[in-house]
Amino acid sequence: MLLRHMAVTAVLLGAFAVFGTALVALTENDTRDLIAQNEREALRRKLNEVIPKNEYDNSITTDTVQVVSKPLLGSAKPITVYRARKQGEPVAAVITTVAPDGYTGAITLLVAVRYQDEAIMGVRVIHHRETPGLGDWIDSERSDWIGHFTGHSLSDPNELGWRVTKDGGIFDQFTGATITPRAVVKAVHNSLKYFSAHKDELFQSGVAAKDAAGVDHGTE
Amino acid sequence: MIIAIIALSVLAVAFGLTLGYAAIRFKVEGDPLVDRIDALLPQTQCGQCGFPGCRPYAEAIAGGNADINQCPPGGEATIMALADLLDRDPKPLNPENGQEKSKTVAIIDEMRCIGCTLCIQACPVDAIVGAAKHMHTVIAEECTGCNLCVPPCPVDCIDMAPVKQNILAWKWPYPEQKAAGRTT
Amino acid sequence: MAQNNFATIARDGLWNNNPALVQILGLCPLLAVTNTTINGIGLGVATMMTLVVSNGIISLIRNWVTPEIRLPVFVLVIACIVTVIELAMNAYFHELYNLLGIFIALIVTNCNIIARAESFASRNPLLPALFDGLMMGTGFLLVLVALGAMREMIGSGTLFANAHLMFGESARALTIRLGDYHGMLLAILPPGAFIGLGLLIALKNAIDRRRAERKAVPAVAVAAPEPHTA
Amino acid sequence: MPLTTSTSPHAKGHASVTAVMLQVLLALIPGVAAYVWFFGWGVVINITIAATAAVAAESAMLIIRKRPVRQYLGDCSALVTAVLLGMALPPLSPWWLTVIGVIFAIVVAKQLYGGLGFNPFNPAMVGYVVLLVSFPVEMTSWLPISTFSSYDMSFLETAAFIFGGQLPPGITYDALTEATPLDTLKNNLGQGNTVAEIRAQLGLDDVTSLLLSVIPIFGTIGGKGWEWVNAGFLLGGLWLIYRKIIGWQIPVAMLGAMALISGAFALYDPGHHASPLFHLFSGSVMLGAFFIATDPVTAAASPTGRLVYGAGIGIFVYVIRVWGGYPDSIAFSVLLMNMVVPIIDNHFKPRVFGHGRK
Amino acid sequence: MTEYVLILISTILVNNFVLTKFLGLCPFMGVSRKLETAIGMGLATTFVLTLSSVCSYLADTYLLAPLGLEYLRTITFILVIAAVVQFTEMVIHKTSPVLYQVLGIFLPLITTNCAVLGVALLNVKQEYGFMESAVYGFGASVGFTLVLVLFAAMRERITASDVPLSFRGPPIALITAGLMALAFMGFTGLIRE
Amino acid sequence: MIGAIRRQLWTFHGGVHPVQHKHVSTQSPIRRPRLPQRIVLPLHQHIGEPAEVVVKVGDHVLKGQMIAHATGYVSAPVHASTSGKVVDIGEAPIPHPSGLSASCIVIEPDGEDRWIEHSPVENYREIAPSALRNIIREAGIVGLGGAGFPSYIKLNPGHHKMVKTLVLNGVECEPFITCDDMLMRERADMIRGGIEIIRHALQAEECLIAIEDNKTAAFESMRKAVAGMDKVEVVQVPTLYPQGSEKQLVRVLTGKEVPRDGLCLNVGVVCVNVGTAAAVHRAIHLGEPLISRIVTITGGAVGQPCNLEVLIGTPMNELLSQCDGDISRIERMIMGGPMMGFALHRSDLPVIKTTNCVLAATVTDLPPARPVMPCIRCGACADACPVNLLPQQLYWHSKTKDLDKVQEYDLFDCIECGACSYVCPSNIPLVQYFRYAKGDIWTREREKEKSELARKRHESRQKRLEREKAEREAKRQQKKSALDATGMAEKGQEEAAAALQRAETRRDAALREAEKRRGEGWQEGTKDDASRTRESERDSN
Ligand SMILES: Cc1cc2nc3c(=O)[nH]c(=O)nc-3n(C[C@H](O)[C@H](O)[C@H](O)COP(=O)(O)O)c2cc1C
Ligand SMILES: Cc1cc2nc3c(=O)[nH]c(=O)nc-3n(C[C@H](O)[C@H](O)[C@H](O)COP(=O)(O)O)c2cc1C
Ligand SMILES: Cc1cc2nc3c(=O)[nH]c(=O)nc-3n(C[C@H](O)[C@H](O)[C@H](O)COP(=O)(O)O)c2cc1C
Ligand SMILES: Cc1cc2nc3c(=O)[nH]c(=O)nc-3n(C[C@H](O)[C@H](O)[C@H](O)CO)c2cc1C
Ligand code: SF4
Ligand code: SF4
Ligand code: SF4
Ligand code: SF4
Ligand code: FES
Repeated sequence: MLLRHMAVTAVLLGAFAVFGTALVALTENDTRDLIAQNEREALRRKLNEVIPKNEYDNSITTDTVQVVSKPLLGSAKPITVYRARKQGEPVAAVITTVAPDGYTGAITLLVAVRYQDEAIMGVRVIHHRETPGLGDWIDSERSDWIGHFTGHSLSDPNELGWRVTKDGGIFDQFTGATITPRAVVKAVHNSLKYFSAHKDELFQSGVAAKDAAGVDHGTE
Repeated sequence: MIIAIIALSVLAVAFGLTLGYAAIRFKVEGDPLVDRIDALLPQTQCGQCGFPGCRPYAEAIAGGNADINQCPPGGEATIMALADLLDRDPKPLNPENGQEKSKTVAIIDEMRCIGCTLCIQACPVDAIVGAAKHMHTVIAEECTGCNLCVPPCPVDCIDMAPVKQNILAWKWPYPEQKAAGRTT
Repeated sequence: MAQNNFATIARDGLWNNNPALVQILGLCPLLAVTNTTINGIGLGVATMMTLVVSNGIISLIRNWVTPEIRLPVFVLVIACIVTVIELAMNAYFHELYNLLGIFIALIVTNCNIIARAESFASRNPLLPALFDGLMMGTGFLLVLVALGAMREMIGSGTLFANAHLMFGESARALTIRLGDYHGMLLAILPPGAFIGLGLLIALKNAIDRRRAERKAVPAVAVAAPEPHTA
Repeated sequence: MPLTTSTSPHAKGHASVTAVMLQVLLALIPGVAAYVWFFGWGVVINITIAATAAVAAESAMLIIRKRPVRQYLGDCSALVTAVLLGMALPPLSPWWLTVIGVIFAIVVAKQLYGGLGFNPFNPAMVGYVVLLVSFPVEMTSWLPISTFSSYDMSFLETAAFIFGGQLPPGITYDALTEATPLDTLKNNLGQGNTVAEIRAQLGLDDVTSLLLSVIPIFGTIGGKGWEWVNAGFLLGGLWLIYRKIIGWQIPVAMLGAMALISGAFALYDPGHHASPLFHLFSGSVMLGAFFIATDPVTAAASPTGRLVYGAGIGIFVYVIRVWGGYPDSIAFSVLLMNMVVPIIDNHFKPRVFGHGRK
Repeated sequence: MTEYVLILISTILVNNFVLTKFLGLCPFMGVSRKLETAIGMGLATTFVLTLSSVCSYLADTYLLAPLGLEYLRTITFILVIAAVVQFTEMVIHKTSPVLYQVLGIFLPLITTNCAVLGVALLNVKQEYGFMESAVYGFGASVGFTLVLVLFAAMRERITASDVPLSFRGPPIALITAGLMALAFMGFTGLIRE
Repeated sequence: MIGAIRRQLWTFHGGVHPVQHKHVSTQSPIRRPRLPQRIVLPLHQHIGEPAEVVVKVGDHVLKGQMIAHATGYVSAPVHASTSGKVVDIGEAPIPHPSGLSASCIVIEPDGEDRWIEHSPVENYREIAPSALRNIIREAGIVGLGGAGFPSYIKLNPGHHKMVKTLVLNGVECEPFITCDDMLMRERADMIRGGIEIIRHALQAEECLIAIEDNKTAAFESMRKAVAGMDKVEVVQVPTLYPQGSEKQLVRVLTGKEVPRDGLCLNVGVVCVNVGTAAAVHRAIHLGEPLISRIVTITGGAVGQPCNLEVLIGTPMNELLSQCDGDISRIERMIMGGPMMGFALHRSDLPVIKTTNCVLAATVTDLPPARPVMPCIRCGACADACPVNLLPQQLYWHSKTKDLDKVQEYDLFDCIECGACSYVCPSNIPLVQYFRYAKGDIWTREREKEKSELARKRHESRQKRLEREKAEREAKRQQKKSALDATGMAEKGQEEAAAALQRAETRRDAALREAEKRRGEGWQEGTKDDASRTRESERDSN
């Protein structure tokens, strides 16, 4: 009795599982490529916000390298750098850097730096938890503040200029919120420093290297 | 895809086996809930709830086939107790079932009673005594005031009288709030 | 309990027994995604589709399942449907899918769906079951939209922001800005969700009471829901 | 000839709700006076706007709910709510900010629960927090104290700003406002400065440095006039305790808890933790301890329960101030402990006469 | 060790599952009329949630990931959860009839608690390891229990209040939950990730 | 106080200081009023079982004759308070908060006021305490401090319990009341006599006589009276309401707390009222049963407030008119004090054994209740409660009729002293809520028992019906087989079918009937007032 009952329930449940899974698996089969493509597209759209489409011709979403630099990139975890090339020549690197000292936590940024003159091509915030209405003006959907970085480089302005106005720099803070912009400015500045120090290594595809500062390069 | 199906069906079969086992092994007999609900009902056995007595109503509530607001003799107090037991929101007494009234007790006009025993058959708690062709009496302490004996009486000799107020049973009323200070 | 009267089913789903306003089920997605109207519509439609399909399937299989595996089977069925919908959304509305996050997967545990399966679909034939799913789903969707619109307008001063995620680029024009108003952030923050839904339900109660009073005018005023705290 | 009946006791003391509320308002006067002295007319205007809005909102709700307006308005509890909220807002808040806050406090936090006596959350603090999360910009811009400010606004100028958003010519909003001492402390600690450096940066104003020579503890502890405001509220609070309007348990437990924790941390690492005196005399601590945490409706009922409740508020204030995202947190702490009140009430009952001693 | 403490504080206070993440709301609203039942529900959920968080982590890492079947997560997780619930019920039934009396009726409800599936899915999303998943699940359920119990106690008090008729019951409960969420916003920034 | 060593006193939590109003009724000595036209003697003037009538209508009775005897352990007899004719035995209005009537014996005085033969005890020290107690019982003595508990029970410490202290309660903490005060001033020697007897009965080591410090005359008089007695001390206690409550008083005097559900006896104390002691003296030394007591007649509506020695059963309005009372000015008429007394529904009710005061209050004495506001949880009530309860929580839960919760907050420890209501700024009738809740709990317990009984009877009836049915079935089977045997099965089957048919129609009819009744019968009942008020409240919401 017990065994029979167990068998019946097991078979019933198993049957439903088989049918259900088959259905799901079929759907997955059909949508797999589309989803992968969607994901690539989405990433590319994001990247294109900081680096115009026509500037590069490589498969930027797959031409990546993972690096670690706690002091300059704000995170102890590996950080992805997307490499843009045109006809094989390095054009720019897009660094997913982290500003660890936002008001309510870390802010994740995309910083595109041109290879040639080490100037910024664009910056976007991709993740933040700053106070809505106060710190979230860094979001490009809320204001174009983040666009002001474009064109600046390590030398323009100089070291002292890479601050918010309140601290004597050239970047505005927002009314009632200084900490957030301060964190972002610092993170962008640091990304520039990182790029300038490692730009060649970054573009040596497939080469894993370790430098004195504990920077750990490696392809994915 | 085959892997997917195999993986999941294995999981499901294993699960089904356990459940089948559990279902037999841990069968719960009876429903203790019914007893607990029944204990909260006034046991008037009047049938106003739409069920033939309190216990059937309790079973209906436990089975999800009746709401908790159908017992007029129990009134607000019973509804609240049920809501509390079943963790539901209390609601007002369903007017279709009747209204909460003050307690009554049956009184047989002994002059008119013809001793037909119809009321004895109707009384759910055997609160009426008397032999055939002899006058009947209601044992007041045992009468629940359910009214079931009234309709069968062929000579209309049964009256429902309100339970008499006396000093020993008197209790302080719920404070009425002066209109202005009503805090409801 | 089987009511095969379609009008009743419709009235129940849309108003009298509305899943969100009366049964207070499926709250997680309801509150989590309604900071914009479009999110609400997206999740509402997904939920509705799941409800219809799951009600249908469960009504079909209702005579085969033994009681002890009823719940697991229902859950399994629902999970499969949701996964299919999830994959489809990921494929065709990718950005919306990303915005709604885990709440699409969580349709599986949307208490509405299992509740309808338990209390209606497993006791009724296919057609009423499908219709019930549709109506309950619509009722839920309407509340999602109402709450989403309310929160979005008060909270960020827009309506139908991100419409393009659902209806394509041409729909960008749908987005409405309420002038200079920048919004009272509370509405799009978690507390605003709870309070907003509370106000919606209160509004429904008030309407119901008003109607009941009208109906009851000639007779003695019939009991409006009187709490036990007389 | 039937006589009128009533239930015992037939005699009645003289206490009334109105009298209680009026005494609370009276006790606020020293604090408010200090506030106006240091922060200008904005405070008065805020309170006036708040009071008007509160009376209007309360009357409207009472009419909708068909309650006797005169009687309930006469209890003056709405005024207390309004005054406390009006005082908690930055002195240059635009009028609509105050109005929205008051409406939220009276309508949602109080009347939807049934009005006086039924609200589980402190209405004024609900109003304040709603504003804080909804309009962070407006809510975080404080005036420096008038003696320290670059520009002293007159009554009319203040009113013009509050009602019309017009600043006196040549003055910018940013120049008028600045972070509160708590804010400054928090931000600077975040940047790695030590307490001593920050205090040097805060500086002393004329009045306080004068007084500093007389009463040595004042002037540098809470920063720029704040300690005077706090001292005013402390005075009013002590009077309330003396009048038995409030019990001593909540203020003592709250201030005690804050002093203990901040003392421990200040001893452990004085470089990065401000002294207990700073914590007790900055922000709205005294207002909170004597007037807000003690709101009888939303506080715990029993004496021991009140000790727990007060201590809870003190702990939350310190934790959020030091590690949280908000520079001051009386409002949040009070609301958080309001949530715990029913549980506290269930667990802390006084020992009833004749019951075994625990 | 610190990271576990941080996860705990984060899940219990800062990112409370119910009040900021919107998970597990139906039981939060449905089983909070009475304090005792709320405590029972909280205990049951804590147990199941922690266990299923771990189990679904195991299923994901050792079954789905190696086979490349990530898309079956939802289905697998819900099956695992159902199994865990059933298993818990069996164990409790066998070992402690008293506890079963208290928790028994709540167990089936937990299967459809979003929080349980939510934890499993969030573990994957946040790439948590074994211990982290366990702590995350535990913290989440403690956070759930905490607010559930506080909420139930408040609701008991509110039932006695003179709430306007249209607001009686769910509306005022939701508003109360909203004000609780508001109070919990005070914890914002306590943990900086 | 001169020379007296100040005794250490303890305190209890809370308490209030209501305005006293005592001096007005202590200006003149105790008087005797005129013999009334009618004497109404309720059978139930005490705690416990009502007494049982032993006379008939038309009987002539003498003053002090027992006319109703005690039934059961906790009960007390009733005596005729004057000589005359029994004219009625039946329901009559009595002083009770309900305003209801109860069984009474009505006597028409013959004007002679002739005593039954007195049989005083010559030397009480020579008779056994139990015999002494029996005399006290037969004399109908109950506590005169307010509760009316038969005193002889209190004088029986039981086998194991030792009584260390006898406390004489002369505290009289209620405003307006001065009957004990006057008694102590004028009849201290009677109290002394009572003390001796009670001490003897209890074998108590010491005796403390507690008097509040606002009654200095009584204090001095008592000190003089007990001077020279061994281990008897008159103790002055600070004025504080409700210090007269025995548990609080025992705490103040001895520092001991009577445990919950316990009696003073548990801490070795017995507490009696000074009036009770005087009554004991009279019973033993003079052989007079309890037929009169001292009653304070006071209040703004009384021209000459005073204390009267009143025959039990005298209508109160007659007393008022003898003190220049103006009934038309009475706003509320209260038996007892303004804190614990209850309002009377009419002015012609008889004085009973527990009537210590008739307060004919005008609007200025007791202003009408102010409108009730919501509780602001200010805790003033908890601060005032002498039992250290949380009245605000008790109120909250009694208001919602959460009977389990009120008991968790120790409702039954409340002594209904009214201190909480007195201080409440919101004018909430707290005590009434507590009384209501207590009554509700008792009623529900009674109902529970009743419904349990009904269930049992229903079940046994159900079983009986089933058994009968089974028996009938068995009989039918028997018959059938008998028929079968004789080849008449067909007819039997027909018969059975017909019977079944009949049964079915009957059942259908019954069901229809039930249906019909549900449709109409139940709704015609008139709505009672409670539901009507509830509805009107609903409307205005
Ligand atoms: C509720 C609240 C939220 C805040 N959120 C932020 C924020 O998101 N970003 C930020 O930079 N500062 C935030 N702040 C900090 C203050 O506004 C702080 O005073 C400011 O950043 C530094 O002040 P300053 O601009 O006067 O130097 C917040 C403060 C409060 C009270
Ligand atoms: C049910 C009941 C039983 C009592 N039993 C005794 C007893 O056995 N012995 C005794 O000395 N007093 C007994 N008492 C008397 C009480 O101690 C007390 O004196 C009396 O109730 C009047 O006190 P009060 O006016 O403070 O309420 C009893 C009282 C009640 C109500
Ligand atoms: C609140 C309260 C106040 C009381 N005040 C007095 C009082 O002032 N004088 C008094 O004799 N008894 C007073 N009693 C009654 C005493 O508790 C106690 O029953 C009485 O002294 C016992 O004596 P008896 O049995 O001789 O009446 C009071 C009781 C209560 C509950
Ligand atoms: C000592 C005391 C403190 C009070 N504090 C507050 C307060 O902090 N916030 C508030 O809205 N009302 C306060 N009130 C007023 C009133 O109690 C409050 O509005 C109630 O919560 C309304 O039900 C206070 C009243 C008193 C007597
Ligand atoms: S209405 Fe109530 S009392 Fe009557 S039978 Fe039904 S449950 Fe019993
Ligand atoms: S006597 Fe009549 S009213 Fe009373 S229980 Fe029996 S049937 Fe019901
Ligand atoms: S004194 Fe009155 S208002 Fe104050 S807590 Fe007690 S019951 Fe409430
Ligand atoms: S009546 Fe009861 S609750 Fe009120 S003070 Fe007296 S003992 Fe305490
Ligand atoms: S929808 Fe989340 S628990 Fe119901």
